[in-house]
Amino acid sequence: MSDRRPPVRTRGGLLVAVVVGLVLWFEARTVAGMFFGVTLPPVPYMLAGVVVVGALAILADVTRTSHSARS
Amino acid sequence: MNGGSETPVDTVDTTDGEIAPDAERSISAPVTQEGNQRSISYEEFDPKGTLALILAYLVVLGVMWVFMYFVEFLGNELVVVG
Amino acid sequence: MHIHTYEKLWLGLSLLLITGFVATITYGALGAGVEMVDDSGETVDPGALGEHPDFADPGVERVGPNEYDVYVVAHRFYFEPGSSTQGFDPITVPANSTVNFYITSADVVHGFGVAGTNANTMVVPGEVSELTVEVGGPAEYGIVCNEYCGSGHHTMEGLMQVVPPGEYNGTDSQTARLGGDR
Amino acid sequence: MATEAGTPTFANKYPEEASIVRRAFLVAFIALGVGALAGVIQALHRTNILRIIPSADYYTVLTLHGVLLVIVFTIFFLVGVFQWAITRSLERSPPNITFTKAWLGLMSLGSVMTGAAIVSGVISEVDASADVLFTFYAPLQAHPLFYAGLVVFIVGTWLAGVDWFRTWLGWRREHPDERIPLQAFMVLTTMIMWYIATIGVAVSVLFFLLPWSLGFIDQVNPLLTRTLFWFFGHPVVYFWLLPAYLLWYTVMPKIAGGRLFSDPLARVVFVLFVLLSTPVGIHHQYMDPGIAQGFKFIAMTNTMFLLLPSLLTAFTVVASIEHGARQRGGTGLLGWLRALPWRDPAFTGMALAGLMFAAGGFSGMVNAGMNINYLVHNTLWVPGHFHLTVGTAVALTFMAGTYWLWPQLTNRRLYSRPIALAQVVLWFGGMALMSNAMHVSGLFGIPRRTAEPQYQGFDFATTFGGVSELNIQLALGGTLLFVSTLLFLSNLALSLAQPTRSGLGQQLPAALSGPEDSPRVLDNLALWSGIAVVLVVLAYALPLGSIIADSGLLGPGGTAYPAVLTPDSLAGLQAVVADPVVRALEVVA
Repeated sequence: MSDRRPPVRTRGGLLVAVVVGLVLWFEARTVAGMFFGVTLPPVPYMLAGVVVVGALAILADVTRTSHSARS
Repeated sequence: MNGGSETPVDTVDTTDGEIAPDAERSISAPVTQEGNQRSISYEEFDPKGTLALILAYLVVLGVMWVFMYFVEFLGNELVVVG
Repeated sequence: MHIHTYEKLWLGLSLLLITGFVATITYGALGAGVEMVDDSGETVDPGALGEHPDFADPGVERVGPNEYDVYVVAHRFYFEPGSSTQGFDPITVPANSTVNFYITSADVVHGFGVAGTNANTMVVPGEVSELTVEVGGPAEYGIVCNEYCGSGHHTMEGLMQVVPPGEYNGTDSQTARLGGDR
Repeated sequence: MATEAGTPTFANKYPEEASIVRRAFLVAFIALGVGALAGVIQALHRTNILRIIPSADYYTVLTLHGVLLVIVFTIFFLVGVFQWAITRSLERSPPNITFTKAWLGLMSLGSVMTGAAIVSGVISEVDASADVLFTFYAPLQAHPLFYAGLVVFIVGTWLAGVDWFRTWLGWRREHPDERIPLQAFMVLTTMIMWYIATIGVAVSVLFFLLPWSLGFIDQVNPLLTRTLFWFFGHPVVYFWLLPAYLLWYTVMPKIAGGRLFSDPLARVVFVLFVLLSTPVGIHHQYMDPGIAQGFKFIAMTNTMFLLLPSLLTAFTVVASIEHGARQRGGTGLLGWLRALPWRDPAFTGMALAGLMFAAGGFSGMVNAGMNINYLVHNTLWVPGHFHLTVGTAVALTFMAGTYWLWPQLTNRRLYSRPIALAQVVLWFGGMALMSNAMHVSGLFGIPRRTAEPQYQGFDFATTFGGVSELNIQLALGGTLLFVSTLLFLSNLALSLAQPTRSGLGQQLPAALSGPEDSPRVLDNLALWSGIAVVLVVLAYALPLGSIIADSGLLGPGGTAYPAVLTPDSLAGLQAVVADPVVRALEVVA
């Protein structure tokens, strides 16, 4: 019954990349705070992270799909 | 295994070194997942990416250690002397 | 034994890292002079602290020109002295002095941590934890019991005040008054 | 070989053994669910976000969380994985399956006894409690049922080891000249470590704590029983970790599309764990009075050398994955990372677990550093550390491994692979939040194991952010982890309703550099056991001797808290403890 769905291209790999990227972004804030004593406001900082990591993810997705379309 | 010739060839799990390029897909992998494209032997494989990653890890460890020990710990209040 | 060159390199670097860690700790012990809480303290009967010369009436006393002994008994769920929110004196010492803590427990295992500082020790019944610290300028620190000691563990707190030397009016020990070196 | 119908599964080849593994996993997952519920209650309680229990009961919940997750969940999962690994790698059934069922039964009985003693702490009608946390430091005293259950449980694990050693001895008679297959080697070395490690807790419980809780002796030496606990308490963390290493070394390369880089180094790593896991326990007692600084320093150097097998593992496992990525077409110095099967929850779960272990490794190095322990001892830093190690490297690897193993144990596909992927990623994100908050809070001096770290007389000083922000991080992370656990458990439960099908079996590829590249002495288990025992004696004889000389075998005095035992509850004890034991023995016979 696992064959009940037609194979669809999923973006699970991209999800993993986005979450790992966000976690690294988040830890960078801790490094800034502990190493350099800079307190970055959490909510705007994380929103900026979502924008940056999201943009990178979209870029990566576009290059991947255009690449596979060519091949 | 001391001498491959002693290994019975008809048993399932002892087919050393003969993994086909299209090796069996993981049972938990999505059905659309691409298979292997080639087979790389021990001789032709240098894990240079691994070396790069692990050297980066080593640098991070060193920097973090120095920070934790000399700044956070030895720079902390109430110096313990005995 | 067959090992890849990169892996040999990593093995060497790992050993170097480990040696570096051990060297840092050794520097901390010998160079920076950080000594561990150890077995130098006496053993006491936790049920008979009332008969102990120092723990029967614990507190701060001056034992040298700029050196103070602090005897603390940890109980479920207060420090005597220390737990100022429960009617005991806070631990008060003058600034820029050497403070020797002698801490024991009247009942179970406790912790004694001066919050946010390096002064931190286990308090085990029957054992006396000896901990010497150099205090800096005037400040106020919280003290927490940082080892679980029972259902009221989270209420077990204390206060340590580092006051300007002029404001300190504690007791001197007999030996200090006689100019002795305890 | 794989045919059109696919490879037969473990369940096809060894139906009785597969049933044992499934049962062990079932107990593990029940413990995981209850333990995770306790965890989210704590995360919300101590941060003062939501308090649904009185603070005095926090410690009962904490005891439950600790014991269920690091004893029941991890060790039941371990016996399941090890039973699978020894059977498949030796291609051999246990000598007597009834014996196998008996040790699993004993372990279950012990867990129920200990669990009952803990839970009775919040039931006011029952005159018993075990609010002693996972470390049960005397003179805090639990109901005898707590200690007795622990004994029964550990005896069960000892018999499991006997079972696996007998299986191996049978195999060796038929294959006298062959190297021990890698998975069997890992199982056997781990069990040698476990036998040595459990001596400490067995002596502590059987000779001191259990007789004391039953009223046969009046007092115990708190420092001695504490030291004996940590004799066991550090190697037990490798008992959690080594099944995860087994999966990383033998299953993860396959899932990544590659092969294990080096079988010889895998063997070296496990031998190092046998040798060095136990003579390090005193590093949990850096802040203890009554132990000389020299002994602490020896424990510290041993601990630092124990980093070596984990650092070697990092290289070997990542190299095996890189091999897979390059076979899958990956190129470049780091570009191969993109060629990895990130949509496979089993792979991603294990990879993220490994990534977090790298971070947890760092905080572990700090914990190991003797005098820097003044900074972090008993602060929230420490739970921050072990939620990265046992709470992620181990737990997430177990969950990811389950996604790969479960179909082979049940002949049913996983209900949903995308949910599984979301689950492992959620765990990673939740743990990043929670453990980051815990580490930072610890550096600000906020203590662990505390229901209300909000004090009346002072506030914690923070150098950045603030306590309330850290609390939000911690609570949010804990909630995400709980949701992740629920996703895992419900995905598995729904998988049980999938139709059975054939051909779900999987083979494990041989290593790139096989056992023939290593000296045979690595397989000399008696030699390594002997050296390990000598090292333990060297590390522990003098500290234990000096503790006994200073404060006596039974301590300098003091009483038990709380004294739970009344004549009535002693009579009740016989009904609760003795009868199930008799019944269990009847089952065995």
